[in-house]
Amino acid sequence: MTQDTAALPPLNISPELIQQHGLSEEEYQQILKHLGREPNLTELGVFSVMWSEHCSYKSSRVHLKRFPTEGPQVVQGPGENAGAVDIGDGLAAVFKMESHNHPSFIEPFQGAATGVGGILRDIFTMGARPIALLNSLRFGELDSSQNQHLLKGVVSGISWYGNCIGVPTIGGEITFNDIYSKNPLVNVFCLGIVKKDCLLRGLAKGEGNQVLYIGAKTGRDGIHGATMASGSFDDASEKKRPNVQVGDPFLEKLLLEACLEFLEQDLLVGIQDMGAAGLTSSSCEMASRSGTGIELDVAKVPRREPNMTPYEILLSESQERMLLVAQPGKEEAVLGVCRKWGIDAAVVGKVTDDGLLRIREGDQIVAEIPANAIAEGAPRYERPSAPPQYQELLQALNLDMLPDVKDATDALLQLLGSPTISSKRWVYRQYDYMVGTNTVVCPGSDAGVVRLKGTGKALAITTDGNSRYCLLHPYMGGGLAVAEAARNVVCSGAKPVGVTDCLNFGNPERPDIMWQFIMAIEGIADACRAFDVPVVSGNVSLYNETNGLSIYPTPIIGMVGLIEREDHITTQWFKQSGDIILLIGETREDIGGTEYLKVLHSREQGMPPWLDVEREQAVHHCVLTLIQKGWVESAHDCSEGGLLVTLAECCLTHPSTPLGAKITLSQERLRFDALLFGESPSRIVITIKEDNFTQVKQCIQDMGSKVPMSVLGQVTDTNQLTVTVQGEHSQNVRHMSWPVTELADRWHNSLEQQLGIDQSS
Amino acid sequence: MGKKRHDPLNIGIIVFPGSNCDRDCAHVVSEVMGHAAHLIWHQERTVQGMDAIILPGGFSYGDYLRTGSIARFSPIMEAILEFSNQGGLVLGICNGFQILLEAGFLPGAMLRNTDLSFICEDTYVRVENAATPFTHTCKPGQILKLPIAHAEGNYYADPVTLSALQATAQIVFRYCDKDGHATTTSNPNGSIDNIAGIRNAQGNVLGIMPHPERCAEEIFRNQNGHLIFESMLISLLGKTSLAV
Amino acid sequence: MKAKIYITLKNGIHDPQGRAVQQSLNMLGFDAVQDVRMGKFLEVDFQDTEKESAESSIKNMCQKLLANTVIEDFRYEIVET
Amino acid sequence: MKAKIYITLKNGIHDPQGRAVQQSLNMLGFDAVQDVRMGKFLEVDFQDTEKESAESSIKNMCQKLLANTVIEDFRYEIVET
Ligand SMILES: Nc1ncnc2c1ncn2[C@@H]1O[C@H](COP(=O)(O)OP(=O)(O)O)[C@@H](O)[C@H]1O
Ligand SMILES: [Mg+2]
Repeated sequence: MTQDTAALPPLNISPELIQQHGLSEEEYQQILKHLGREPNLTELGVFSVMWSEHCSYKSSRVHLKRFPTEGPQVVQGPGENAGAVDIGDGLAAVFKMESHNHPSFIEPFQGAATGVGGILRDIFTMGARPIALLNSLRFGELDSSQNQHLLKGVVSGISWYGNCIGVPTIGGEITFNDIYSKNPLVNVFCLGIVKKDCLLRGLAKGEGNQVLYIGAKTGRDGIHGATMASGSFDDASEKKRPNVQVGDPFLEKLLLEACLEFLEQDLLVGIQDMGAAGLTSSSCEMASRSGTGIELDVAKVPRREPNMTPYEILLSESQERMLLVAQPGKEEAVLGVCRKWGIDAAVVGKVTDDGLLRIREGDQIVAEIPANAIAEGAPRYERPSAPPQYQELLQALNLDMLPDVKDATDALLQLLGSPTISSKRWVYRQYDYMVGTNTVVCPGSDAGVVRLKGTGKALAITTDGNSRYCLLHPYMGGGLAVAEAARNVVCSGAKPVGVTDCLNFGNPERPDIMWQFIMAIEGIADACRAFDVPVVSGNVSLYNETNGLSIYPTPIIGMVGLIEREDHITTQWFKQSGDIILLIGETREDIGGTEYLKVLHSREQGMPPWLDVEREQAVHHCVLTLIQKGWVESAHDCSEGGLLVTLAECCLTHPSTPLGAKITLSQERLRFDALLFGESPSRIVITIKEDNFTQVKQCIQDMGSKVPMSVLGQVTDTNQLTVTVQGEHSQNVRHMSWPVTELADRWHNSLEQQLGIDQSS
Repeated sequence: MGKKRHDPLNIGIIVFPGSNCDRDCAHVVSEVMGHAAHLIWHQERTVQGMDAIILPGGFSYGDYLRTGSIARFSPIMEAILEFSNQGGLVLGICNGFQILLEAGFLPGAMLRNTDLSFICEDTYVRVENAATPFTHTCKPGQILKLPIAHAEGNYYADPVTLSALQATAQIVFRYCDKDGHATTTSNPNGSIDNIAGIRNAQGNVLGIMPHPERCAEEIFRNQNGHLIFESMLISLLGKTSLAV
Repeated sequence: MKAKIYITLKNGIHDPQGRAVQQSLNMLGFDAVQDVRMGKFLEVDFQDTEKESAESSIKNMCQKLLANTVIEDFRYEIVET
Repeated sequence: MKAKIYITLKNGIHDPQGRAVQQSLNMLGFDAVQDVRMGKFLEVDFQDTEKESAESSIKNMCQKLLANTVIEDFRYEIVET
C-alpha cells in the first residue's frame, strides 16, 4: 500500500486553490485525514468533483432516507444507476429521472440533448432496453423572446437526441412561470425493460478483473471551472474553453446495442456510465460499492485531444462513455462486440483488493486515494433549516377580499389559453412518440401508455409536480405531486408500482430553502407510504438560483403504473354521446395556489388544496375497480384549471371527433369560482355507458362513504359544452355554454400563437 | 425452389448502424403476419434465401451528413441491388426510402421539411397506384391513415423526373386530407406534388415516408399499415405458388 | 493538406432553411436582407503530397459522398498546410 | 451586396458529425483523410451601399442569430455585387 509517494509530489496547496475547487477548509481537513498527507493537484481535483453537491448529495443525503424504498416489487432500490421494479412475467421495469438544468440554460439545444443521453445511459447500463422517455420542463413566461428561445432550443434538443436514438418520448409536462426565466428546468425520465434476473449493476468485483473503457474519446469537455482558474493549468490549453458538451446520439445508439449484446453473451461483471465527474466517479463508485479498489492507467484512455493531463482525463465530462468490468479472458469478446459496432474501446485497468483508486500515467502513479473515502466518505451535512418569514404572507389569502368570477365564459377561455394548461402538441409533435411500436396511448392523455409485447400488459407513465403548491406549502406540495401522478396513472387503468423523483431546489445553504426541501421530502415520503409505492431512484438538483433569486421548490414525481390487461387501458376523452358523466370525489373551496388565481387575479397566494390521502386512495381504488370491471369509457383527473377545464378537455381532446356535454352542477355552499376552477385534489371525471349506471352506482355505494360520487351530466354529439349551475336557492340558476370548436381552437393553438408560429398547416 | 403455400416467407430486414425501426418491422412480419423475419447486419454481403427485403426507418449513421448518404455504401447494398435487379421486392420505409434515393434505386432526393422541424403525427395518404406488389390489396384511390415521423421527408425531383414519375404511375402514395384531396394544407412536409411514396420503373422497389409498421395491429386502433405488408406477402406467395 | 468544401443547394431548389433565416433576420430588424441560402462547410485534413492527386480525390469525395448532386452543388479549395 | 458567412464549431468542441463523415470517408478508401470538421456556410444577399455599415450589420447578424457563439465561431467576407 505504501506506494512510492515520491511520485505524488505534493503541491503547494493554497487556500485559494482549495476555494477554487469548491471545497471548504473543513472539507480539506477531512481530505488530509483520509489521505494521511497532502493531496496533489490531481487528487484535489478528484475530491473536488466527487464531493461536489451534484455527486455527493452532501446536503440532501440524510433527508432522502425518509423515502420508503422497499416493497415486494422492488428489485433494485436507490443507489444504483437506476431503480427497478418487478412487473411480472420475469420482467423488471428500470427507471429514473435526472435534471440537466444548468447546461440547458447555457446552451438549450445541447444541454437538453445531453440530458436525454445521460438518463438513457443510466437505463441501458442496467441491461434494460429503454422503451420510453418523458420530460418535465419549466420556463419563464413566453412574452419574453429569451424564454421562447430557451423553450424552442430545449424541445429541439430533446427531439433530436431521442428521435435519433429511437426511444419514444411518450409524455411529460411543461409549466410556465417567470421564476424560471433565469433558471429553466429540464428533467428527463427514462424507463427500460430487462429480464429480472439479468439486471446488471455498477460493480467492480473480483480482484484481477479487467476494467474497460468504451465509447467516445475523452476530450476536455465540461471540465470543472476549477481547471480554468488554476493558472499552472492553462498553459497547455489554448483559449478559454467553453464548458459545453455536445451530444452524439448516433454513438449512443451503438453503445446501447453493444451493451445489450454484452448482456446477451454474459460478458460483464459490472458496468457504469460516466456521467458527471466522468471516469473518476464511475470508477470510485464501482469500487466503493464492491469494497474493492481500481487501478487505471490514463495513458490508455482513448483521447480526442493532444496533451491532456491526468487531471483533465479524470475530470472530463465527455458524453457517451462507459466503464466496464469483465473477467480476464472475456475482454477480447467485449472488444469484439465494440469493433462490430464501431466503438472505441480499451482495457484501461484492473480491479484490485486494496480499496484504493490508483491512477497511473504509464509507470507513474499520479493519484492514490481510498475509493470509499471519495464515495461513501464524502461529507454529509444537516444544514440548518427554518421556515421563511414570508411564508405566512404567502399563505394568507382573504377570500372575502377576492371578487368571485363574473364572466365564467371568458374565464374558461382564458384558462384554456394559458400555456401551462393549453395543448402541448407543438412540443410533442417534434418527438417521435411511436418508435418501438409500443406506445398505445400517445401524448395527449393523462399518462403515456406503453404495451409490453408478448405479455398482454402495459405500463402507464407520468411526470407531475406543482411548484406553486410547493412554494405555498412544501409539505402539501410534495404530497400533492405524488397524488396527482398516481391519479394520472390510475386514470389510464394502472396500479402505481414505483416512483422516481427529481428534486429541484434553490441554494441549500439558505435555511428557508433547506426547510422547503425537507418539508417537500416529508410530503412525498408520507404520500408514497400512504399509497404504498416505493421510491426506487431519483435525483437532486440544488443551487437553482440566479442572482440570489431561487426557483420555486420544484419536486417532480415520475410514476410508473402497471396495467394488468390491455383492455383496461383508458384515455381521458369522451367516447360517445349518451354516456353518463360522473365525478368521483368532491369539490371543496380550494382556490389558494390555483392556476385560476394566477391567470385571472395575478396572484400566487393562499393555502394549496388540502390533500386527504385516505380520500385520494379511496378514489383511486374506486376508479381502478370500475375500469377493471370494464365499465369506464373515459377517465380524466381534475388538476390545473379545475373541474371546468377538465370537462372541456374531455370534450375536445378526442383525436378525431370532439364531443359536447350537458352538465348540471349544484353550487351548494361553494363560491362560484371554487366550484368551476378550484383545484381540490382527489377528483376524477369518468364516463360510463347509460346501461351500466345502476351497477356502477351500486359498486361505488359498496365502497362506502369515503368515495363521494355525483352525476354531472351526459355526453352529447352537439358542438356545445353547456353547464347549468344550481345555486343554493332554487331560483338562482346560471347557464353557460361554449361551442366546443371555440374551446378547442383556444386550447390547441395558444402555445403556437404565443411562440409566434404560423399554424397555417 | 418450389415453396408450398403455407411455408413461411423469409423477409430480410437490414440493420444499419442507427436503424431503429428494424425490430418494429420484424415484429410485424413475424408476430403479426406469421412469417420469418431475419435481421441482416449491414456488413453482410448476401441476402440469399430472402423472399423480400425491408430497409427500415431510423437514423442510419445519425443522418449526420445527409439522410441515407453513408448507409448506401454499406456492403449489403450491392447484394440488394442484385436482388432487386432480379426482380426481388424491396421496401424502404422512411430512412429506408432515403437510403434508396441516395443509392439510386429510386429517383429524386429528400429536403428538410418546410417547417424545418421533425414531425410525428398521423397523416392521410391516397393510394395512387393499387396495382403494385405493395398495394394490390388496397382499392385504387383508397385513403389510408398512416403516421409519419421525420425531419427530412420533403421529396424533390427535377421537372423531367417528376413528369416521368407521373406518366408511368410511379407515384404510389400522395398526402391528402381526410376526404382524399391532395391539398397544400394536407401536405405535411412540402413534398413536391404531395408525394409520400414512389416505386421504381420495374415496380419491385417501393419507397414510402409514412410508417406502415406503426399501424398494423388492432391495439393501435388503426390497421391501415397492415394492407401494405399483406400486399407484399400475398404477392410473394402468389409468385412462389405459381412457380410450384 | 486541408480542403475547404462548400456545399450549396442548386439554384432553383427551394431552401426552407435559408428562407426561415431570412425571415428571422428581417424580423430582427435587418431589413436590407433580401435572400439567404444555407449550405454546408467542411474542412477536411488529409495527408497527400501532390496537389493534383489531392484535387482529384477531393472531387471524388464530393461526388461520391459529401454532396448529393441531384440537389446540391459543391466547390472546394485546397490549402497546403 | 453579398456576404459569405462561415460558421464552425469552436476548437475543442466535440464534432460528432465531422467524425462520422471522416470515418465513412476512410471506409470508402480515402485513407489519407485524418480529420473532418463540419460547419455551416451561408450566403446573404442584402442591399447596403456602404461597405462599413454592411460589415457591422453582418457581424451583428452572426452574433445575434446565425452563430451560436457559445459553441461556434464565425467568419465572413463581403463581396460587392
Ligand atoms: N414536455 C412534454 N413532452 C411530451 N409530452 C408532453 C409534454 N408536456 C405535456 N405533454 C403531454 O401533454 C398532455 C397534457 O399534459 P398535462 O397537462 O401535464 O397533463 P396532466 O395534467 O394530466 O398531467 C399529456 O399527455 C402530456 O404527456
Ligand atoms: Mg391529468
